[in-house]
Amino acid sequence: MKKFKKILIANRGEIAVRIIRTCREMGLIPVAVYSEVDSQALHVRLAEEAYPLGEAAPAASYLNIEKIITIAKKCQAEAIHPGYGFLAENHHFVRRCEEEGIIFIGPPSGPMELLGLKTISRQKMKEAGVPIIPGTLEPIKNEKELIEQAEAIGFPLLLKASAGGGGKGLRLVRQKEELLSAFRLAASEAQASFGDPSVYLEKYIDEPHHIEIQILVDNYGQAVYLGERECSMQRRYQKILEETPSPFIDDNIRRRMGEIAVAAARSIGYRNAGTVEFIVDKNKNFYFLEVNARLQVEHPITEMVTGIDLVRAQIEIAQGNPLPFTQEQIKPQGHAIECRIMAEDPFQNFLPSPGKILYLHRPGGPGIRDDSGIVEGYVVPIEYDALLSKLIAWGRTRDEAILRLRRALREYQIYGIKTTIPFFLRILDHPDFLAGNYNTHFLERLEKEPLVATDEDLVAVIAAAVKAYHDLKKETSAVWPTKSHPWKLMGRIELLRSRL
Amino acid sequence: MKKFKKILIANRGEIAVRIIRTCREMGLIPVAVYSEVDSQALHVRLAEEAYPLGEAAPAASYLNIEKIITIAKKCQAEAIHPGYGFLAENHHFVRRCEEEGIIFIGPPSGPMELLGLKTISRQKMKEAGVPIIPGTLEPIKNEKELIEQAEAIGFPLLLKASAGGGGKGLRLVRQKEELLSAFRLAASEAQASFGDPSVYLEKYIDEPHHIEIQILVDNYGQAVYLGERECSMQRRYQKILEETPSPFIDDNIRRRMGEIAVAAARSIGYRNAGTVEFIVDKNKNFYFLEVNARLQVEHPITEMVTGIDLVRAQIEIAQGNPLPFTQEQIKPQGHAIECRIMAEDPFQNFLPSPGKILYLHRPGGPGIRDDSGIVEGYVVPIEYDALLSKLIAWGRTRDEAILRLRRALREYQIYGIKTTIPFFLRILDHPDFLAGNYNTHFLERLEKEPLVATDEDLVAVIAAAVKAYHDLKKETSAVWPTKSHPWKLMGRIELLRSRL
Amino acid sequence: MKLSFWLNGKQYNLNLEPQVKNIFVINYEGKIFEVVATFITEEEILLIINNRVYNVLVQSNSTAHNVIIGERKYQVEKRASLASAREQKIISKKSEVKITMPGKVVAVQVENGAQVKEGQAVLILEAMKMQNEIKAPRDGRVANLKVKPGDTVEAGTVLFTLD
Amino acid sequence: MKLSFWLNGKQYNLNLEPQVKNIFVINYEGKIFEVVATFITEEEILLIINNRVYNVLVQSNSTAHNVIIGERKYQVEKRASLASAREQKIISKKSEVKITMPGKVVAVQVENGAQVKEGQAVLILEAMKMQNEIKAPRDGRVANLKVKPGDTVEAGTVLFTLD
Repeated sequence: MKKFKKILIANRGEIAVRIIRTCREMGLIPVAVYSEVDSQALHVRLAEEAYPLGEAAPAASYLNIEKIITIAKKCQAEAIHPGYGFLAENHHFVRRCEEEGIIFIGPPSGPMELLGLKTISRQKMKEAGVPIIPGTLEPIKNEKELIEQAEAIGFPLLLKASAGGGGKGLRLVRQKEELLSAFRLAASEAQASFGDPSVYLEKYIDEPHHIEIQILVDNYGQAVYLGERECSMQRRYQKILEETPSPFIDDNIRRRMGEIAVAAARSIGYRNAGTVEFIVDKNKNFYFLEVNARLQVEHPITEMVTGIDLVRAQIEIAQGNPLPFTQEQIKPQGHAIECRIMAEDPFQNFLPSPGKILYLHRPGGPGIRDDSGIVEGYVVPIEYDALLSKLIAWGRTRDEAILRLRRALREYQIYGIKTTIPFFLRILDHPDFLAGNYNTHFLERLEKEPLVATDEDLVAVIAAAVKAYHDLKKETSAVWPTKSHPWKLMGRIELLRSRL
Repeated sequence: MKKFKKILIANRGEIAVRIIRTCREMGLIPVAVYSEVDSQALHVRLAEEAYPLGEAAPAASYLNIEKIITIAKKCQAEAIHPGYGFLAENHHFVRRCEEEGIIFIGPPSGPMELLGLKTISRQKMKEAGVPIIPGTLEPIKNEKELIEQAEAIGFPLLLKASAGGGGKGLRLVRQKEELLSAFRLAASEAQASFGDPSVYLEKYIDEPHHIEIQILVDNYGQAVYLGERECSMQRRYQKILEETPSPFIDDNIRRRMGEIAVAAARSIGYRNAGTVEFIVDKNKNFYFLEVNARLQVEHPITEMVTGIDLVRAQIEIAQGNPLPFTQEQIKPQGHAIECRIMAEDPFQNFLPSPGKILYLHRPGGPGIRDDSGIVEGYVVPIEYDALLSKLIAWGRTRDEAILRLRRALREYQIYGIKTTIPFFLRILDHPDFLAGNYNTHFLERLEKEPLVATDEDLVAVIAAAVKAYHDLKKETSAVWPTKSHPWKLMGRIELLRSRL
Repeated sequence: MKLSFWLNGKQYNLNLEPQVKNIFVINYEGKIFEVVATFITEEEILLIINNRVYNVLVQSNSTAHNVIIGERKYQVEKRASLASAREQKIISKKSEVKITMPGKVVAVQVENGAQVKEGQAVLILEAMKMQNEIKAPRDGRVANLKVKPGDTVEAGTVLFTLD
Repeated sequence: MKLSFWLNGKQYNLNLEPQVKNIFVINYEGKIFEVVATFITEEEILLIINNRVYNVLVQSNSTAHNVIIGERKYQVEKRASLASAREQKIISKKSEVKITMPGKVVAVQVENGAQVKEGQAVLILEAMKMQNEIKAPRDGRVANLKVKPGDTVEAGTVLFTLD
């Protein structure tokens, strides 16, 4: 069994900070890498060593495999933690680490490559007895086959790219008439995004829930599941809020999903932490969707209810330690919810809002965990994703967790850029969310609902009045320095007054 | 059963923030009060309503009973939460609330008054079968009695004021020769501090541990204990770091202390949350010390291991709700440690360090809870105590909690004033602390130990060099604006160089 | 100081009198509001209005103060004209479409001179790894469309106008 | 730029060359250190020295830079004279005792002209609800003691001198 001394974290933002924290707690030396726009970032401040990657563009920095391998060798890191995104699921990178004798903290390159190929992993899962969404197991060969298969599956159905995910090459087809044109569009989008035009068909599940199971597998074939995460709160196919346990499923389904998730991972020789994603229909039938072969953004909610540090578990598995707990010892307690605070303007159709953070005050107190990647004075760059911070609340009950999260969101002050905090306050006030009654369609409906009017109109007007006075005072004092005669200043104010 | 709508928080700083948070989570309207130096304080920002108390001096503001009662009536608060300190254990204030029909969130005035009188509460506890420290049960009447009693108890012994605590009127007497002069000093100090010269004698317990039990008692006589807190890490009789469970005692003693604490509270008709403090000698005999009839500064560590919100429990008890859990349902999990970060300079004999907070970055991540009362831009006032923030770490084991606390302390950045963070780093590195091997004498010994030398001398010199360059550049650019000729500037730099 | 604002079509006439330090007394229709205002930044204000606490964001431009309180945004307008114009849905014939964020042009969906409907995508801009459609704010004819795929645009750039 | 400092009696001669932006190259005894320095405030610096990260506090006065790294404080002195004086325990005959915090005088323990021993309490000051003894830094005779109980003193006030 190997004991690491130093770990390079090939990532940035909150997930780099997250991994650095566990390294510190394990007595390991965390090594940061940073692009030129990140030299003052929090993950650099908290690291023990920090190496520049050069210019900001991801391809030149956080996606630059050879640069990162070179730094790892130079600083003598025994292992690399990839976080999520960037190189986390890049099997070429995993293979390069394997070639250089650097331990990649994640699954081996074999299962990683397989999981990237959607039709092949569907086949493997079906062979392993894992329920998959009805549809084709091979890419569609031609338009004739397309029509036959589509009619066999029935409408509505989904066209999906065989070579990747993230909504690219994905098309919903509601009726036969749309099929051919959708197929051509999906294939060309798949070609553009992944260099491979293959698409396959899946039955469209209506009113679906997106529920995933966290698993851990050690190098000796021992595997456990750590409960589920309800991830149906999505906007443009992006998760924005997650909770555990899911308010939708019961203990029986929970256990079956857990056991199947473990079986799915075992069937392909999976190692380390991973997440098996399922689509659950309104009758609570569940179907394999994909495996996220890495630490998940929303992993903290599982940590909050189990007390288990998943990054530590990843590092220990990578060191060759056996799992230190059995399935029976994992007893989730209470309820946890995370919301992903983004640099986007919820009042302007969620336009990205990069820029300088002028003032930052993060919430605290009982049951609150803040996993943020920002500091005051930091300029949120335009080159990377908009995730600023994950705010996580734990409560003995779901209600307590929601109320905590709401009060903490109200405490959160990120000034200088726009954030999605106001949007989360809307979600947390919504009766359907409070009742635990939502699926992946919830947000598109919410966005169409008008905001209920309040009696705060006068407060807004008073705020505007105070601001107008403040701006006026600033303007006048900037025009005439204090030494000017008071009567001049008064005249100027009078002049300005008449303009208002 | 009453359901409150609005609660006035008669306090400031982190504890006011703490209580406001729970009010928000319970859907109650939190009302803040603030003195003129606190108008930008965090507790004001987070409250729903805020009322000014006037000038800063405690007697004029947070100790002004009639002003606070008037505000409570004006804003129609049904209840007042006193926090700790200020009016929290003032039985006159409790009585005024009772007279005005405002619910005081704490015990009734009767037990409150009794607990302030140390000799009387010792008598009551003895009657109830609670072990007390050997000594007198009545104030010493004259010098003849003093000598007789002292010889009966044996040296070393403690002289203590009957009317109060906090180290005032307290004298350690190691041998008979010191007795008379110590008695006179203690009596005059007690007179000056409490208006009552009475003192009594207690046997001095050597190498003592200070361990306390958290209890909750509802209005129907139901009472539970929520485990202990090890509070032996003290400096000048002030706790600075607490942990639970105590590394010193075992489950058997833990249970006996808990049962006795509940019996002690019941014997005097105690209500609401309270803490029974014990002195534990090196043979693990424990003796009643006093009851803190309020929420304790260090209550969060109990919350971290039990998952119970103690402020919520206090409010529910005050509303007349029965305790929602039984003794058997309280199952502490893991380990929690708190450190009290103070505005004091650990490199200058802990001199207070009030002033403006220029930059603030608080730690986050797994297992970390920050209960702070500060914001960036806030001027820490000289009028109140120096507690800035309580940083609390939870871990599955004591080791994990310590390592988390250490990494979080290293993340904490409070700039502009001095804090005790460096001192905590010393404690958390000390082998005796790591071994759980410390009592109330630990810190006085630690302060005498020299700091181990490191190889960071050159880092310090480089830091100085960079700072010197920075200051020089600032100075030169301030003297000559950018429009001056470069050669002039160079000349100036040359001039300055020779001065260095 | 007398101030007038318009919000949701209603006019508000206020009198604001600064007192000591950061305290104001505001009179609105005979009702008195005592306001303690602390500017955390130039746009974020801690307001205590008759002892009620609000954390508000106020972003001002030449025509309005945009006030965010909790999950709501209020457009407090400085002039009646625009407010009533908005009421009557009269928008000037020619309007510029500006972008408030910096970004990279990924695609241009229509050409200069094209007739577009309200809500129709004209451009796709990428920033922070997300693609964002820039839509026509009303029906009209696209003009002055000068950007092309691959261009980087600064916040405030006029992307096109609608005739 | 050539710089000299003294720390724990040892002299350090450095050459500091500023590069682009906030990057410096420091040469110490032929060893090269590449330093990236970000000033968070005027006193707190994020330093990356040959890829090692340090968060340091540097407070400078006329004679020294006091550097705090983690739990340790380093007094990096600007001049040899003082450093060696400190080494040799030679302190000027007459010395002022200043206070670095504001506070309220609670008690004065000795009178002007009194002979005191090093470490003996001369005054008690209260601030932040704590009483703090102000002790004589060396043996000497107390002079210029002008404060009395109840006085409020500002940071930097000379409380008394020792002859």
